Amino acid sequence: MVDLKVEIAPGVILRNPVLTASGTFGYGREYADYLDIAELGAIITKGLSLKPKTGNPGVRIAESACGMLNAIGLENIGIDSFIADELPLLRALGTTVIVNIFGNNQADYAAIAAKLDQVEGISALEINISCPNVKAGGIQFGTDPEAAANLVAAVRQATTLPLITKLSPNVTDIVAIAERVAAAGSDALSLINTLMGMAVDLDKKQPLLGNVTGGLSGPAIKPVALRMVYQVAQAVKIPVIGIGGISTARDALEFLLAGAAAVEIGTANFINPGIAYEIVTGIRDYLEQRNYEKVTDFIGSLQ
Amino acid sequence: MVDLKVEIAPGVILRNPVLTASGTFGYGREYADYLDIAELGAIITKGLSLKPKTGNPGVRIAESACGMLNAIGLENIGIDSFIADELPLLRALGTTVIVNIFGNNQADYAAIAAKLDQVEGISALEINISCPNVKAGGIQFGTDPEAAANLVAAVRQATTLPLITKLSPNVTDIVAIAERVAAAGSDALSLINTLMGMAVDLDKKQPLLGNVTGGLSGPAIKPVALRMVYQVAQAVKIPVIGIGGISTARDALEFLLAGAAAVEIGTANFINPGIAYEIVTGIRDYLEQRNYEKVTDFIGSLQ
Amino acid sequence: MYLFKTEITENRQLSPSISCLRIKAAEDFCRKAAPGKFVMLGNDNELSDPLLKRPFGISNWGNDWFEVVIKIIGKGTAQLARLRRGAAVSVNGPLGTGYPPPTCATCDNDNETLILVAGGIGIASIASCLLPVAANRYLKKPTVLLFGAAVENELVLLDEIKQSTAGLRIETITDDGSSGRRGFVTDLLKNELENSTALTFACGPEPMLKSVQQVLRSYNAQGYLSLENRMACGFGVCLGCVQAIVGNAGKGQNAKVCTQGPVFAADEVIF
Amino acid sequence: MYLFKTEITENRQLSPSISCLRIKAAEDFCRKAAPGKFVMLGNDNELSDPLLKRPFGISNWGNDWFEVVIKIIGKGTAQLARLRRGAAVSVNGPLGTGYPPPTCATCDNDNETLILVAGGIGIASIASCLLPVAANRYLKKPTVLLFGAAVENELVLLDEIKQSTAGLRIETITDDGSSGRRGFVTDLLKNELENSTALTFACGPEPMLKSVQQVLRSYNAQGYLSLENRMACGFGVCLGCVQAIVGNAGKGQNAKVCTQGPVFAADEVIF
Ligand SMILES: Cc1cc2nc3c(=O)[nH]c(=O)nc-3n(C[C@H](O)[C@H](O)[C@H](O)COP(=O)(O)OP(=O)(O)OC[C@H]3O[C@@H](n4cnc5c(N)ncnc54)[C@H](O)[C@@H]3O)c2cc1C
Ligand SMILES: Cc1cc2nc3c(=O)[nH]c(=O)nc-3n(C[C@H](O)[C@H](O)[C@H](O)COP(=O)(O)OP(=O)(O)OC[C@H]3O[C@@H](n4cnc5c(N)ncnc54)[C@H](O)[C@@H]3O)c2cc1C
Ligand SMILES: Cc1cc2nc3c(=O)[nH]c(=O)nc-3n(C[C@H](O)[C@H](O)[C@H](O)COP(=O)(O)O)c2cc1C
Ligand SMILES: Cc1cc2nc3c(=O)[nH]c(=O)nc-3n(C[C@H](O)[C@H](O)[C@H](O)COP(=O)(O)O)c2cc1C
Ligand code: FES
Ligand code: FES
Repeated sequence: MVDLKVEIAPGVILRNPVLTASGTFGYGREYADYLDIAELGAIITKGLSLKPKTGNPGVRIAESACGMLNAIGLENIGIDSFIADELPLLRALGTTVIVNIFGNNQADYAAIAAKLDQVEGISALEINISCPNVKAGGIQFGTDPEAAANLVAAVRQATTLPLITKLSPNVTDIVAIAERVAAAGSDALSLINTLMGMAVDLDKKQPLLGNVTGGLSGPAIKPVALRMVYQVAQAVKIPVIGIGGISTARDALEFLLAGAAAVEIGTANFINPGIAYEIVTGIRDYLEQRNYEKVTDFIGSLQ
Repeated sequence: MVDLKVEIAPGVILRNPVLTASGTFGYGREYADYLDIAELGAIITKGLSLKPKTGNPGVRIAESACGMLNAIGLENIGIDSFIADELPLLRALGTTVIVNIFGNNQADYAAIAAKLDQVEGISALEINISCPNVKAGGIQFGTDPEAAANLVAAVRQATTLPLITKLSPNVTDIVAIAERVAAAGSDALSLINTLMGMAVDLDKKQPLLGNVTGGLSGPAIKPVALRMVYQVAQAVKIPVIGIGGISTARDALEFLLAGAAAVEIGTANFINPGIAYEIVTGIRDYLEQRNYEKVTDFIGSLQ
Repeated sequence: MYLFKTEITENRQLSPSISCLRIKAAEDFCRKAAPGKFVMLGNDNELSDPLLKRPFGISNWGNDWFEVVIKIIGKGTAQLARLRRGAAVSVNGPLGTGYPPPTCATCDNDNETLILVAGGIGIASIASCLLPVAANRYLKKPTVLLFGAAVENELVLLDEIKQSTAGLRIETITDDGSSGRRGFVTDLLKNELENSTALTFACGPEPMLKSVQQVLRSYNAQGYLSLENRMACGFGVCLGCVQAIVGNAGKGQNAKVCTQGPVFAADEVIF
Repeated sequence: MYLFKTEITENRQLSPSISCLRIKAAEDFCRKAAPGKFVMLGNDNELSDPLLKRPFGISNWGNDWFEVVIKIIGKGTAQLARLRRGAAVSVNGPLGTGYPPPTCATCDNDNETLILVAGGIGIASIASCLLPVAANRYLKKPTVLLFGAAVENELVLLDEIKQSTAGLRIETITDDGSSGRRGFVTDLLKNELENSTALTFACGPEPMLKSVQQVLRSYNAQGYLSLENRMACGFGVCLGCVQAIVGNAGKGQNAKVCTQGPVFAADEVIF
């Protein structure tokens, strides 16, 4: 039996390297009725903010070739309601929980992180620094190495929880941002968030999405994600979690091979809510057939 | 009959807004036997350099979901051979010819531009500033607004030909680069070039492409391209040519709607070498059904 | 919800652009089917284009099968409608909250009329109150089907409906007058509401549902609307499908059409 | 080259993973077919996954049809091999430069033996020298087919070949000894070259072609290799398929496998 355990941040050991990506698995409750969500490496919650958020009006999703655009606008129930109404169930189920957080400014981020520091049952925070609508002095945190590093340092101050910083792919040099964020105290990195895209309704002569632009996810973005994960994994010493278009065990194995310590499954959950389990099984079978004792021997073994 | 004529740079009037993208239509000769290439808006040659180039070794293409990666490495016959051996045929056929150029440094670019200034039968130059292997002081021209602007200014000095600068999408802020390049004297912009991606051969545990990374093109990138074209078209006053995943007349119309003065068809040529003609017809039919007199009334009419 | 791979056992073409697929399913699935519920349906060829599954109402079902009625709109429906007997499909379902059962508080007045309003392919959802044996309990009320479509050949399923529900009154109307009256289905609805107190279920394109809502308001009549928002997941995790509805204390709030709907009380929906 | 949409008229499964598709084509197309030429073949459902057409040898053809023999490797071949009679496909072709005609300078010695070497699905290309009526002119020479495969059931097309070309000597070999001898097809090639001067045509996976090249060199024998580089366009514009070959003055240079090949003189290829 292959040992699938991975350590994705100091002390955060997961039973396997397959996580579900923020915004694509709700708060876990939706799946709990018919899948044993404790069998996953971890679940990452929908992005949470200090106060509840209603998100964007209008059409929120559009399909594109092998991909989809979303402009949900980070609708969420707010951190208090999460702690009161959702977390107890997740804890009861024995799931490893990583909370994805975002804010309107540095103080918001720090406040959520501080609040969660007091809460039992959370294994790590994933800091979403790539929210398209959230800016620091006109610049998105996620696209400016300086702003990103400052933000991470502030969150680092506010909590003792392990920190995973989630990077935006909409940048010239993701390695530069990764390095700065690592230096600022992030325990791990996850990438990529969505690529910024757009769809139009030709016959109506209007942008299709209420928010005009949206985030592109799904198999279409896999080559970009794999490239960035490979580049970043070579540049930093902290664990890197791969995200982007992963839909099969082979996709996941490609990211592990390229240096990802674990992977997150996003859009693929929508099409097949059981996919994360199938990917765990597929990884196990693949490594077993090749006589690996543990997945960590496979990780980063690209020649 | 709808008037499909567009002006993509001062004095460069094309019979219709459908061009073939550099690197996906050879030097035109390959099609001349069985298609009337003079019916296209223009053909853009494979990227040409001062000296012939053999390109990258190893596997050069990989397929991805709704896309492909290429790592051709800008193999080309060199500008002299193009002028002597290819251009005469194109001229004889009456095709509008735009020459795509690149160099190892600013002087190379200027030298090619100067050389082509003396040659009859060329309507414009498209400057590829996004060659992944070509750097100015360690930074790619295409990803640094300053370097891009300097390069364009140097080429502007070297030739009287209309200049189209072709932008890279692998940047944080494509609008900033577009604005600088326009200010430096580019007559038009074309975008996007390929997104940088990667593929791995899982079973061999190696990068699939000889060059490790490659450029992602095809329908997968269309939402990113459309977003960038829309943003740039709103920001600059010069014409913008849309490129990226265009495979149908509806795709092309979406780019025109979003503000593109014309479109280039790339990867789709590989699958259906007759696609550019079908797209011209499709655009004409669509506009005719909606009683447009000229395509320029449709361009940029997104609400 | 169940997730399963299964196969098409029959594909009946109802009009040039509308097909009815019969799909094999487990008894558990069929027991959970109910009028107004839906499935997310995808082909099963492991390719990623189209990427997402598509939502379709469960129009009819038996012990070990269900049927969807698909109108070809774009690439997803074109591909599904082309599938033949034996072709593999993937199903998530049954999903959503359907029409209120005839026993519910607002519906248990057996004297009032039940008005079923279908616009175009909205008949696929409305049919789920008529075709399935399991749905016949609705018909304790006097029931009328008002069915509007653009052209005659989109007035599909009428033979099946007549056969399954004897005594049902049916009124049709087309935009071009090619069958029944010429006009909109809401014209028919107004007539009905003039004559009786009634409970209305409606499914169709958004502009139609909007005007159904207005008509119901003006007659102070109760009704339910089945919405068709774009969906990525169908089971409440993506938040792609949300619809503004009247929430607590009359304030607007987001509802997930895929889990809280697709059927909502007409009064609740904020268009 | 022609570009056309057409349909499958027959799909014969030759082994669990190999199918032969017969495809309708115009006479013009068939007249331009020749041994070693190929087509780019795609399904015709207007979806973009898989994106590119796939290259396949034209194994056989008649007046108004041609056949491809497809081994399932990944998603493209899986999809094509599944297509049934009547399914629509898109074709670009005939493409490339095939085996040298029997009348060419290096091939017109009717006394030398013609050795056809097929490795695995390489038989699809080699068959184009044997199956088509139009190709029979090759067989003025004494001809032998050496066919190696991993396991017995991949030794496909042998019945058809025997029927079409009476008197052909056939030797088979499998990696696992499940049919014919156990070993590699190059072992058979060495035997043949010991006994006669010969012209060799070979098609198969790159490692096999490499060792065919070495064997030919060591016997100072002439031959041609059909390569299988990855292709995006198939007609010389993408430069994706290039292969290093010996150019002018012995210097290496790039050749486009899709137009200058897929068949190259064995001496020329720089692996
Ligand atoms: C709860 C529900 C029940 C439905 N029941 C039926 C039914 O029984 N029969 C039927 O024919 N249709 C039904 N529809 C509509 C059907 O889902 C769409 O026509 C279909 O998704 C269009 O897909 P496409 O690929 O052909 O179109 P495309 O335009 O190519 O699709 C692009 C994207 O937009 C979405 N989309 C496009 N049109 C619609 C629409 N009208 N509603 C929702 N999403 C859309 C698609 O799902 C896809 O994600 C239902 C929709 C919902 C939400
Ligand atoms: C000139 C030529 C003639 C050929 N003739 C035949 C034939 O007659 N019968 C047959 O079964 N196969 C033939 N092949 C190989 C066949 O094209 C590949 O097996 C097929 O492209 C694999 O596609 P896939 O989607 O199943 O595999 P995937 O691995 O999913 O394909 C991914 C990408 O890699 C390319 N690719 C993968 N394997 C190969 C390969 N071996 N050669 C070239 N490209 C590859 C695909 O075209 C695609 O672009 C030929 C190849 C060439 C170049
Ligand atoms: C509908 C949707 C909602 C998302 N919401 C969030 C979010 O709240 N926070 C976040 O960090 N990422 C969010 N993401 C991004 C995903 O977590 C993931 O990074 C991205 O989708 C790429 O992975 P994929 O291609 O596997 O989907 C969302 C993605 C989708 C499709
Ligand atoms: C095989 C290949 C070769 C290319 N070569 C060039 C080139 O030489 N110069 C250039 O500016 N762009 C080159 N491109 C980029 C295309 O011109 C185009 O910008 C890109 O492919 C996006 O468009 P598409 O999605 O329609 O293919 C090449 C693209 C491909 C696929
Ligand atoms: S469709 Fe995903 S939440 Fe409703
Ligand atoms: S396959 Fe495109 S040049 Fe050969």
